[in-house]
Amino acid sequence: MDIEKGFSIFGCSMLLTILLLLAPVIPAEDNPRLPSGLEWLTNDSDPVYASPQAVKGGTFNAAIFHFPLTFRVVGPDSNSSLRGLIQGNMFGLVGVHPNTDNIIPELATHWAYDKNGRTMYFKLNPDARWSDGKPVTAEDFAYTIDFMRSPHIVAPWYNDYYTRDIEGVVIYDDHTLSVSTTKALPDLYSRVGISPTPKHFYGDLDKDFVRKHNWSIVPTTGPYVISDYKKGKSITFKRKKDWWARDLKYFKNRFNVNKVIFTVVRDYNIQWEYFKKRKIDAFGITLPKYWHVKSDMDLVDNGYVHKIWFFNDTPQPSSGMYLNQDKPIFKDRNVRYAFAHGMNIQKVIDTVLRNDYFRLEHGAVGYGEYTNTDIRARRYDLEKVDQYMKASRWERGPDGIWAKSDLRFSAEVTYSYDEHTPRLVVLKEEAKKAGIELKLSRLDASADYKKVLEKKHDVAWMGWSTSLRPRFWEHYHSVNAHKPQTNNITNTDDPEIDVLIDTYRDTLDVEERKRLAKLLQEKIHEQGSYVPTFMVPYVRHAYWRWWRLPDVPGTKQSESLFSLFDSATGGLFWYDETVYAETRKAMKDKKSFSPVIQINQTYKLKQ
Amino acid sequence: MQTIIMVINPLTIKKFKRFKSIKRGFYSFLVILTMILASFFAELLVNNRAIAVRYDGKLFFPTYGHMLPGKTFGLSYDYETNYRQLKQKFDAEENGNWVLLPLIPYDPFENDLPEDLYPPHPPSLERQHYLGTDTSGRDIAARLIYGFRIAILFSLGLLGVTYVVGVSIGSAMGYWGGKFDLFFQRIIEIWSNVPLIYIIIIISSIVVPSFWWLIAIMALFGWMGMTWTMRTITYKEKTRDYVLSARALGASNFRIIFRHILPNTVSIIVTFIPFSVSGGITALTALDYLGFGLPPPTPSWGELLQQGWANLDAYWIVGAVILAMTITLITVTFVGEAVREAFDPKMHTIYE
Amino acid sequence: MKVENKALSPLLTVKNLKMHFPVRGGVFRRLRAKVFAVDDVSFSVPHGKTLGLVGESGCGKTTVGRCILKLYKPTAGKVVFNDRNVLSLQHEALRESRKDMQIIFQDPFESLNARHTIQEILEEPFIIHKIGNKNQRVARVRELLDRVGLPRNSLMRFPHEFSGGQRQRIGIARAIALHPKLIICDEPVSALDVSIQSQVLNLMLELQETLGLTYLFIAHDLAVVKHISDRIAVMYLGKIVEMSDADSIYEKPFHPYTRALISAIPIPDPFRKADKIVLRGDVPSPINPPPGCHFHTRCPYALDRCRVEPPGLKDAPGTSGEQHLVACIRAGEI
Amino acid sequence: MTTDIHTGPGSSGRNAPLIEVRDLVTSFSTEAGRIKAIEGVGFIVRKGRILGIVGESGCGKSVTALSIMRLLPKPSGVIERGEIRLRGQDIAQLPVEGMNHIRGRQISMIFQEPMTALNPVHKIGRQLREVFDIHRSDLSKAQARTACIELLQKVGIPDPESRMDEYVHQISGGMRQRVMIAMALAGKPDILIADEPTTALDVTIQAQILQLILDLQAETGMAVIFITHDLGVIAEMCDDVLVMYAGKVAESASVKDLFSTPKHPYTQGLLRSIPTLDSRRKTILPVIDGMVPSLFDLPAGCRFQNRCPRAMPICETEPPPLYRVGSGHAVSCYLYDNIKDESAGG
Repeated sequence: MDIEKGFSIFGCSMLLTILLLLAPVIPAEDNPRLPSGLEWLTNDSDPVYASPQAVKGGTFNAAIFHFPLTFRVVGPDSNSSLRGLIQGNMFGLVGVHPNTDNIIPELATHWAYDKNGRTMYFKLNPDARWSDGKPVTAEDFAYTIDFMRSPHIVAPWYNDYYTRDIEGVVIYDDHTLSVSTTKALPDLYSRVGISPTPKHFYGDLDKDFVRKHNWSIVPTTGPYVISDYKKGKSITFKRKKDWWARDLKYFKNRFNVNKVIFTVVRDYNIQWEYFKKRKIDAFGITLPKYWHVKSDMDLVDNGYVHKIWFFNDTPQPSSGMYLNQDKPIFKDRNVRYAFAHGMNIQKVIDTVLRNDYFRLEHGAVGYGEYTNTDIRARRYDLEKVDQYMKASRWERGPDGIWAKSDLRFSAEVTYSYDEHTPRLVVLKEEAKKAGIELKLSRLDASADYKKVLEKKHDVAWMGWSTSLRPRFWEHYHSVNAHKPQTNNITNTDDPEIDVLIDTYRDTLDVEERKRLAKLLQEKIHEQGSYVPTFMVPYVRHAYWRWWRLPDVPGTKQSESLFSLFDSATGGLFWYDETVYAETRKAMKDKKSFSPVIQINQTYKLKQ
Repeated sequence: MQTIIMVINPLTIKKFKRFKSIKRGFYSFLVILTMILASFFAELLVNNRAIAVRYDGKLFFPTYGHMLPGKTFGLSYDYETNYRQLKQKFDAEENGNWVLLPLIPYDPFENDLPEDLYPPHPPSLERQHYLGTDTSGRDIAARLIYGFRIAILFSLGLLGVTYVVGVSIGSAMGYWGGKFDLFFQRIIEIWSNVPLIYIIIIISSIVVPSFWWLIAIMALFGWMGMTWTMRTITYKEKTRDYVLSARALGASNFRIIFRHILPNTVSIIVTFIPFSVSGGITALTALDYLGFGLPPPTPSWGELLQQGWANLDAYWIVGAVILAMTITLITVTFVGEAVREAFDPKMHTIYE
Repeated sequence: MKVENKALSPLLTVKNLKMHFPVRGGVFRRLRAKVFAVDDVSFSVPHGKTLGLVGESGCGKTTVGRCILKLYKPTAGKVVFNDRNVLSLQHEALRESRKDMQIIFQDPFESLNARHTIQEILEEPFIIHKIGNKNQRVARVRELLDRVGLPRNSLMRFPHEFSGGQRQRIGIARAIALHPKLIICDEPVSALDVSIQSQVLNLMLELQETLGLTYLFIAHDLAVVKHISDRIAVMYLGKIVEMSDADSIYEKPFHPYTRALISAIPIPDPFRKADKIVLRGDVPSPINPPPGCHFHTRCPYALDRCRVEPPGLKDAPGTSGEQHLVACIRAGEI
Repeated sequence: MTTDIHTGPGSSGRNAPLIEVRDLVTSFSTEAGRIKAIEGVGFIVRKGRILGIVGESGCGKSVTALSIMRLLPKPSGVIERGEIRLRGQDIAQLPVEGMNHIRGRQISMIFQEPMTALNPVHKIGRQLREVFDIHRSDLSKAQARTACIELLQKVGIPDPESRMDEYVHQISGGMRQRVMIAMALAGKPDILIADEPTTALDVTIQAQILQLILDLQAETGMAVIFITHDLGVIAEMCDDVLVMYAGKVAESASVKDLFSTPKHPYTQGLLRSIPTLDSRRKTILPVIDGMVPSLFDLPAGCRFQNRCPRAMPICETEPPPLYRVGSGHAVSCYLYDNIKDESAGG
């Protein structure tokens, strides 16, 4: 999963089809020798987060919006919602514990670091099997490199990544291998913890690959495999009865459901109706409208359907208002601070957002030890606005808006989602009280993005997606300032920040990186070019009561409590047959249970 | 007798009288006229600024002037006075100060978001949201009225531009004919086939269309109708003897077009106006509804309609817009029918 | 008569006037055919006299009138007015010349702009030619009203408030506003009621006398034309077929068409039911006029020669000096 | 007030009137209120006779015709009063369905402007056949076509077969009028109303059409009501004349009586003012001064009083009745008040 994130980090730009010299995979009979003095590591001491009460059984019904155009996970048309599900069942060498962030075993039982900082050695679990019963060997990892570099898969981005970033795989024996990147990187395991590809299944690739494997059911290493599908209608995944990892420490009591059926339902509202009719077993109701209004129904009052609000602790998108410091009014730090104090984010949360969203304090929340928890976003404070503006010798004009010579404190806010208009109109009216005029400019999403990347905005209302670790170079380094098509949309250009960013990027020392990340967050806060807005650090579900969750129903990283296949956070829930029978009977008899609306704050961020 | 007396052609007077006698159309005209005039003074009817404030013996009229900060009236803040609160305060104090608020004491942009209540709020007499609020807590009545003003100005502006262009090109085509006519005929045929909605979608994805932008775009693709009509009328008029006699007197082309032909086409053009107006309103509403119209937070019927559909439980949103649209379009149509009947009565005679 | 004619040099001379209208069609307006509306017409009108131009609809008489004013641009020929060729005049000179030539139209409703008051209508000639200030213009307009016998309170009224006869008076007033020398009268009374026709004819005669006007009087009603004209030209399909003094053309018409025309006039006298010459068939289309004598298709006396040989306009038998011209090869025999 | 126009000495007894109009009043609503376009019009038409109605525009001659045909524009035109007796049956208030049986079969009408009276999008043959379909549904398709061709031949259209397939705009004005006449005659009507049928035509064509109507009348023996403003046409065509002025009958007489001894000052003035080929050129014509009064603003007494050279005080107050001044000759003028016993006001 981390690799997936890694992909999306780089997925944003560049690259031509560079099909390069295939790095030669060293033949097995001439096995190289492992370097001596390797320190083999494993992790069997972190806490288990699955429930010991969990039992196997039941069928889980879920919905997808579209039937995929192919079952392939690479190549044309493979970017569907199903890809995530199939890849969930493609385990990597190692995983990350969702609560401790430590490396835990997946297909590898042990791992070791090379001194060069770009190679890791792995010992494979000898029990690991493909779903067709074939053992997983080091060959399958070497094959991943061949596969991903092949022009026949028609996936230029993978071709490039596996050539430019991954140097190669070295096989030492059937169950020992090493994976190297082309340069030393922090969080190396996230790059080299690759998944195997079943060589015995694909064989030699040819031009027909794309067509031939459109509907191939590829063997998996994870707990489930596709057992059946009706094109355009549904896909069924079946649990492997004797899955090789079922009794391993971190996988025990997980992935309990026998069968998962994904039915195509093209509309969210209709999916909700399906849920109410028991055709879907659990439903995400994070949206305020669903949590507060739509799920305010008899099924919940009668206790047939339970509701849960689970706070997680995942990296939060850095949504907010990005001030373009190349614009005259925002060159002055006081004005930027005043702007931040003029934004009544809390009022938006309290009213339009029904108090469901949380104030985002800065741009790197949810990154665990990389997050500086001392920073507080600037609150709506008219006195401070006054103070800062007067410090810079601005005065309120006849319309109440601050002005200074030919400048007027008026900024155009560009945004692209219609649903955000109600939030912005509240901000706009409140800003008026602070003497700031906001002009709203809603653009089509791509036009908005283009305008912002061309640095033509005053204030960009947007958010950057999350990554494994906080990132600063793209957004705050001066090399990316004052020029189009870079992500430094605040045009931050500060020598001190530059130095910090460079060091943060270069060092491989984890502790140093954590320190620098926190320091950078502070410096950026001081810069005042970004007004953080909201975060949604939780998930909310409605589910039929015969579905059971562990006492702590999810992990820090859980983005869904009914995640099915995710190797780190998925498959924690189980089916309770007794409760099912009891509920069905009660429904028939029109008896009700006491309603259950659970709020779990185990991982709620301290505010 | 040297004074130039404006003489209105009694034929025109007759037409107006005839129009007046068509009761349904005439009353609709009065209704729509009142609505338009009222909307022009909407600031006095619908506003969060008070019409008048008496404070410490002085009178204030905040409606059209500069912003008056709260401190003006002894309040603690620097931003614009909240007159509703001021009124409550003065009423409570009973020391001779008073505030006169407009009928609907809300601005179309103002979010009225009381604690513990989430918008949209249903209609409430107590809070003076007579038609409720929208999803951002803005008063629907206020937005309807200001939205109406914008829609009517938009459609009048659009009408002005399309008519000026259409009448000029059309009468030139009809008057000069020949290659000029032929050229523009082909241009119009090609131009008419450009799908307007796509153009607007494309343009509005590049720029935020402002009021004049939108008029310009709509006019750019909307002038052809009037051009055809004008071409035909001019073609007919220019061969009439009064035009020939003006030419025989030595009148210039300019004089013939502006003194003779155009005034004679007015009564025909007039019959198109009401329908153009309602067309303009509908067009703007449709564009706003689709999100390609005027940028938020401009008060707009289309945007309200869109909110209404998205929140059908908040029946008052969709109800208010549909009611407003119905009243406006029906009255304008009645006016249009009456104008047509008054200006072109031939159409209404049948033989047994 | 002869002496008079020679003493006076003609005010207007039309020589070999031709007007061929193109007929266009299709998307690109290609030339499809030509309408031979006026085909080689010559005549002259002396100062102070009236030439009547008669013929049936489509014979080209109206076109002749409009060509003289250069409202149409003739294909060929000359229009010499006051010793200048009108057709070669451009812009200002043309505008200037229009002061001296005016036109009265058939339909008094059509020829007055319904949106203008009588004052505006009558003032317009002065405005166009920048004559006088507002006061002077108003004074002139009132004079005009007096002259054509309209009440002075007509100034602020509009054309539709007047009867047909009064409207025609307004048209006449406008025509004489600039003291023209020549007025083209294009069927000025044919749209009027019988009892009004004579009023207008009287007015025109009176004006001719007092103002020394020269008329080209275009009409289809022979009785009316005869009443007002000194000389009469009969047109048929774009050509003049006979031209003579008003009296002699009625007394002794040479051309069979003229004879038929005269005979066809209904006479308001039930006791004089003369034998009528009823012509066969219709007037052929001017787009494709018959060869030879245009009239041969309807002529009861047509010979084979008539079908091929266009007869020239020549002195009628027994006349000379262009007193009585006729275009018929059998002029003397029939 | 009805004027019995005798169809000549000795014929009145055995020849019953085909159509008899009595005291007809037709009004129109305008913005300025209702006006009476005709008031108290009455006449009789007998078989085989041609009645001319003459008068200036607005005198009510066309309204009279339209009233008889019941083709007044709705809803503004209404027959307010009076009788229109067709062979004794009053059709003044007959329902539309009833009129449909009368129109075209018993009374037909031709109009001034054949171009507008014919449908420009249909072929001539089709329009003619339609008339047969309405009135002679017993005919087969082929028979109808033959009948059409015969009819066209009868009205003097050369090469009728090919004309059947032409459109209105392809034929000349005279031919159009012939087609109109053919259509009017298709139902073999007893009465033909011709409303200024030659006004739009050239003199030589007018002569043809007038001759045609006379020939057809002689052949079929139908009665004709001929409306015109041209006294010359009246003199040539008609047996009897009705002179109308401002919505009322001024004088009615046989053609010969009217032209030889016009009684009404209006008739007299009219006859004098027309220039004829015999009148002296370039002389001032005797005229009737002034204008026809507006129907909106009619004088109280005689409607001609403001133009009448012989007006008397009584003319200003009382509308004159119709006085009989000779056999079949009546006039509405006080000058003839002394011949009281011959008053035809009954």
